[in-house]
Amino acid sequence: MEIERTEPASIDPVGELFSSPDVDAARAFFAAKPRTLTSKLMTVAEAVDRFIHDGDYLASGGFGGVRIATAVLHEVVRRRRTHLGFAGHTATHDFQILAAGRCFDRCDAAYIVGLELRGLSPCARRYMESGEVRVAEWSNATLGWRFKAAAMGVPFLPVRTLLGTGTFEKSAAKRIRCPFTGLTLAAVPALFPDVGIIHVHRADIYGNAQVDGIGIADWDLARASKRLILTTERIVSTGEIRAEPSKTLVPYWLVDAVCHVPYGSFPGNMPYEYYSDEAHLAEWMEAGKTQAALDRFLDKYIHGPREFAEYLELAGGEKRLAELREMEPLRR
Amino acid sequence: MEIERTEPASIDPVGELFSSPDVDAARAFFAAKPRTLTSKLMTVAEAVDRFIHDGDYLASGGFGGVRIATAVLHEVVRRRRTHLGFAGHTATHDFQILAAGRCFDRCDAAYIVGLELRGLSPCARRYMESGEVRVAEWSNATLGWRFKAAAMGVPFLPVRTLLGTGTFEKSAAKRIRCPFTGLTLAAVPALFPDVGIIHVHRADIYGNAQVDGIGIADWDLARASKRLILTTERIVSTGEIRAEPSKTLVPYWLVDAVCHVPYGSFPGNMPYEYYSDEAHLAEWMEAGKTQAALDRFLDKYIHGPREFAEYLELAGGEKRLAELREMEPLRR
Amino acid sequence: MPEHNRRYNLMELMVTVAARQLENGKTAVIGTGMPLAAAMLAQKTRAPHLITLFEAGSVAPQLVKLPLSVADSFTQTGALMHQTMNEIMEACQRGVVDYTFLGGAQIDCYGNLNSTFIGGDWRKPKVRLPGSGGANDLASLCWRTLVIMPHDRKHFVSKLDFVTTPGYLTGPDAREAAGLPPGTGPYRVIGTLALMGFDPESKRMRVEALHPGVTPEDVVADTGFEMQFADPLPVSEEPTDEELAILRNEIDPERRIIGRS
Amino acid sequence: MPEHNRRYNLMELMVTVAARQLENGKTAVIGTGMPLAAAMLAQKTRAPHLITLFEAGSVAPQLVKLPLSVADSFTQTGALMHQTMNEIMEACQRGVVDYTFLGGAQIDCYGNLNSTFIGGDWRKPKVRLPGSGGANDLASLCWRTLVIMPHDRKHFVSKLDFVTTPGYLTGPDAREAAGLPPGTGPYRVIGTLALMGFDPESKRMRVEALHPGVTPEDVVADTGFEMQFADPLPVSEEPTDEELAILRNEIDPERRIIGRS
Repeated sequence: MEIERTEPASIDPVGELFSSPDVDAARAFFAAKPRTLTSKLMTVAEAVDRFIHDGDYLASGGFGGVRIATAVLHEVVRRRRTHLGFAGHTATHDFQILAAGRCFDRCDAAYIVGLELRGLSPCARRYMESGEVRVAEWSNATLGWRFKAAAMGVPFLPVRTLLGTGTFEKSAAKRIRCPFTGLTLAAVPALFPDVGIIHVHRADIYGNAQVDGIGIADWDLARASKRLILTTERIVSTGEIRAEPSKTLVPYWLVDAVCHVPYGSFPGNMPYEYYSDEAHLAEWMEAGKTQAALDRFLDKYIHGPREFAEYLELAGGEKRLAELREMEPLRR
Repeated sequence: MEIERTEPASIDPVGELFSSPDVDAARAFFAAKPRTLTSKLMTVAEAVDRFIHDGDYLASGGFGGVRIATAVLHEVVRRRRTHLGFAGHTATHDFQILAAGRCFDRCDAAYIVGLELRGLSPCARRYMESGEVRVAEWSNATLGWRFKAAAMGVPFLPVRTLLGTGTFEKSAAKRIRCPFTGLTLAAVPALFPDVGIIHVHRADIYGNAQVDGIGIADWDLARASKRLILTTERIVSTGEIRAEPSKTLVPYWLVDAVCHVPYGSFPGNMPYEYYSDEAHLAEWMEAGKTQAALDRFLDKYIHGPREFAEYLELAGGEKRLAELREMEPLRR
Repeated sequence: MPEHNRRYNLMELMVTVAARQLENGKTAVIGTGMPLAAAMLAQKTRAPHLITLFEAGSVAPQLVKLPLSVADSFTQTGALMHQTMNEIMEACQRGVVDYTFLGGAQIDCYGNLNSTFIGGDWRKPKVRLPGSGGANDLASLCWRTLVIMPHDRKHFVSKLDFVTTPGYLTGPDAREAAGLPPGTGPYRVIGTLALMGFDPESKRMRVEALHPGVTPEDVVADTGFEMQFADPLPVSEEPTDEELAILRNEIDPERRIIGRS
Repeated sequence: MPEHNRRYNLMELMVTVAARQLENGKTAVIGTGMPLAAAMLAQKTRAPHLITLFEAGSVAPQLVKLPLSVADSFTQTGALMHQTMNEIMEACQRGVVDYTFLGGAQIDCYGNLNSTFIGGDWRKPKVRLPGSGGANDLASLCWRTLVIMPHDRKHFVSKLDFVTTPGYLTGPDAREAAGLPPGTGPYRVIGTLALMGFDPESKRMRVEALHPGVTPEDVVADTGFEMQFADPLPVSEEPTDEELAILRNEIDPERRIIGRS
């Protein structure tokens, strides 16, 4: 049998860089960002209106179907935001929602299109196979480290992954040599999203926010993002935050909007609160199979409801939510 | 008046690199380190005997006079360990103890000799002014980032400090150019201490350990260290660790020794437990003024006692410790 | 596909064979699905202190049920530590993680994996897949990579449509030349026909054991590259009744994994 | 040293003048001693929402008493967040921290600081000092650096024994040329004789206000480099009775800082 060798990716990366790693520009932005103690409590509609604009580069916290800011994602689709950039970092249901709305046209892809064990999202696949979306390939770690570089305020971080692969070749990383050891490393550029959206367990009205359970990439994503929208299961007093300072994800001066959205990660899992709604996610996947079905589905669940609570009602309401609470293994 | 300009540090750094940033050698070490679930409970004497050898490079957790592993430091002096390397990161009373014992002969200096508001340590000054100790200059952030580089498994991190100063010139950092932005950055090499010592609030017998309050550099220091000795206020069950997984500093497979040392940070502060003993620290500083007084002091407090509990007794015993608990503002 | 004993199905065999590759007292970053079922089976049989890590941040949980996501609540129950994804990946980069266990859409003779796209070209693929996820990182950084995949010519190909994740790249020394940490690479491939490893010299895939009832000719027929064979060539040990009982009753009572056969 | 009003001492004046440099609604990494006393006074007077950070990891505590260490329990009371030192430094590097407030053993006309050694040479110094600590980092990365120091020829020197911490280095554009973030640098120096700033063009130190009873000649006599003077040159506002009462009764009842005069 003839052996055809897989060619090594020895050429330099050709992937596009969708955002600038200019740390001095980011510093200037952060210098000007107000740090006054004011209430940032607002509706999701107001937050999206004020802080997410066509063309912005968006990053979504949590892990695709776990602790995601669904209400913000729905609002972005409802308001038909377009030409967004998107950080496809551990992106599953969040990606599917924005793909259904055709909201982004460029994407840093680490994990996209799939919903892990649940299979591939038909509507996300269709959009990504249309050729309408410019893509650069990354990996979960390298996209996470790009947030970390930004959070650290350095223009790049050296890493030991990507090297030798097609993923490297289609990324915007660079090959560098370690000045101490001579090792070949990949340099990954800082990623400063224009907007980050994160769903948290509790926050006060100023934006001091806490999360329970694993952190995924949110610590760095929150700090890398120029503007930060939080949705929260509960609004608490600042005293409650101060009582457990090791649980704090962000202090108030990093936050632009605080939106009170109980069950805000639905149909995703919210650890310690409620499990994912697999039936509703299956409905999503099914609806995505044809554009017509998807349009009806979006009309029903996203464009129809005036706010997230109406969507929850349509998707099963209190009865279903109680079941999901019951299914949550970490519930208190 | 004639103006004499301070010369810029435009030349390349000339400071010595006291440890290798060879990440592949570190990987090989970590690969071979056992990860079996076994009790690591032992006395401080046994831990020092087994894991701290003459010539090793040592890093001490906490912040000089806050949450320090005093018992291990005393044992290192008592056993007259010599030719150690030392990470002078936020080093105050820990540095003074090892300087009194003349235990190290090379030092990465970020903060040494001083005890913050309490002034300079006479015995530490005398040792550092003797010319017997080889020094490289760093800063708290760059030495912290050197631990972080090691914890991340990369041979260096790019940073934006040190540049332009004598501290840079006397460090072992290097000047590099960002491959994305062209910015001039300092590259700081990974620092893998041979041994790290950290005092924690609670640990189980396997080494799962938790800390309350600020983290200082311990998260990275614990991971950077090839061998890790913990002293702990309390031994708890593994169940207690699993009940609060966000508080865990290290899982058991990073740890080599767990030593049960109540009041182990004395005379330093242990947040949530007891405040620093300023009178005893003043006694230390006073004793350090002459070598004769220091020798008597060391004989009394370090060489005399067979174990840490005896030292605590000599330094005021339960009565004094109760007072220090009373002074602690975070006590529960 | 060859006929199998009715006592167990192919998925059950694969999970069992996979579980036996994982050692007690070692660390492993595990993906959802069959890898996780295998890790749970290993913990409940010969490797009670196999330490599982999840790329989203959970460390050494007490697993009570198969999670659907590497981030979901079922990865976090009774964990020793709740970390971040970067911290997990950095532990791998530091050399503290012994195993990782991945899937993929295509594999080649050097254990390189594709999970990015199939058909068409990268800019306009016929089938867009998730991309690397954590696979590129984990296979670059963990000491030993295990892969689990159906064995046919769609999956075992002579040339990947895209090299998402590094195996031995183009052969001996290629990983090191690219800058990947020395001493790492693919270790085992668990398929529907056989257990495979890699020749230490050529770094090419070779069958280490045939599943019961499978012949070398079956493997050759279903492989898109020239497969090598160890000599002697044992037969994979069948799942024991105990393993099957644990798998069916404790690990996957809903038959999410083992019901796919 | 010039004679002062008996209503307050020099330490009290310096702390009060320093407190007025800090703005409400801004972030500041604060060192122990006079900087911290000043930050606490600012919080209790015109800047209640001055956000204090401590390099060891505490964020926005509710300060109840002067800490003795930037890491001790008194920096951690009622904090919004308990972080690590690297995370604090990274916030500075990212550009989120407006002020830092430092001391030092020597300062030159460009605001460069020495806290490494005095006399002898680096390998065998006459007086070994702590080194940078966090000073080099904070003065490199925070937007505005404040320095507080006794004013005499021992401290205000024409040439530092060692450049531990960057001011404007050798003058205009030197920080940027070295690679330090643009727009940063020394902002105010609070001394025992005067409040000083830096000429925006030459980046050289200049007196912005003289403390009560001090003449320009006093400053010149006690400065080792050619000091510049703003025009007009106001007199530092004296501490109010309210400020003094807060300082003495609430912030430093043990007279650790204000008792040093």
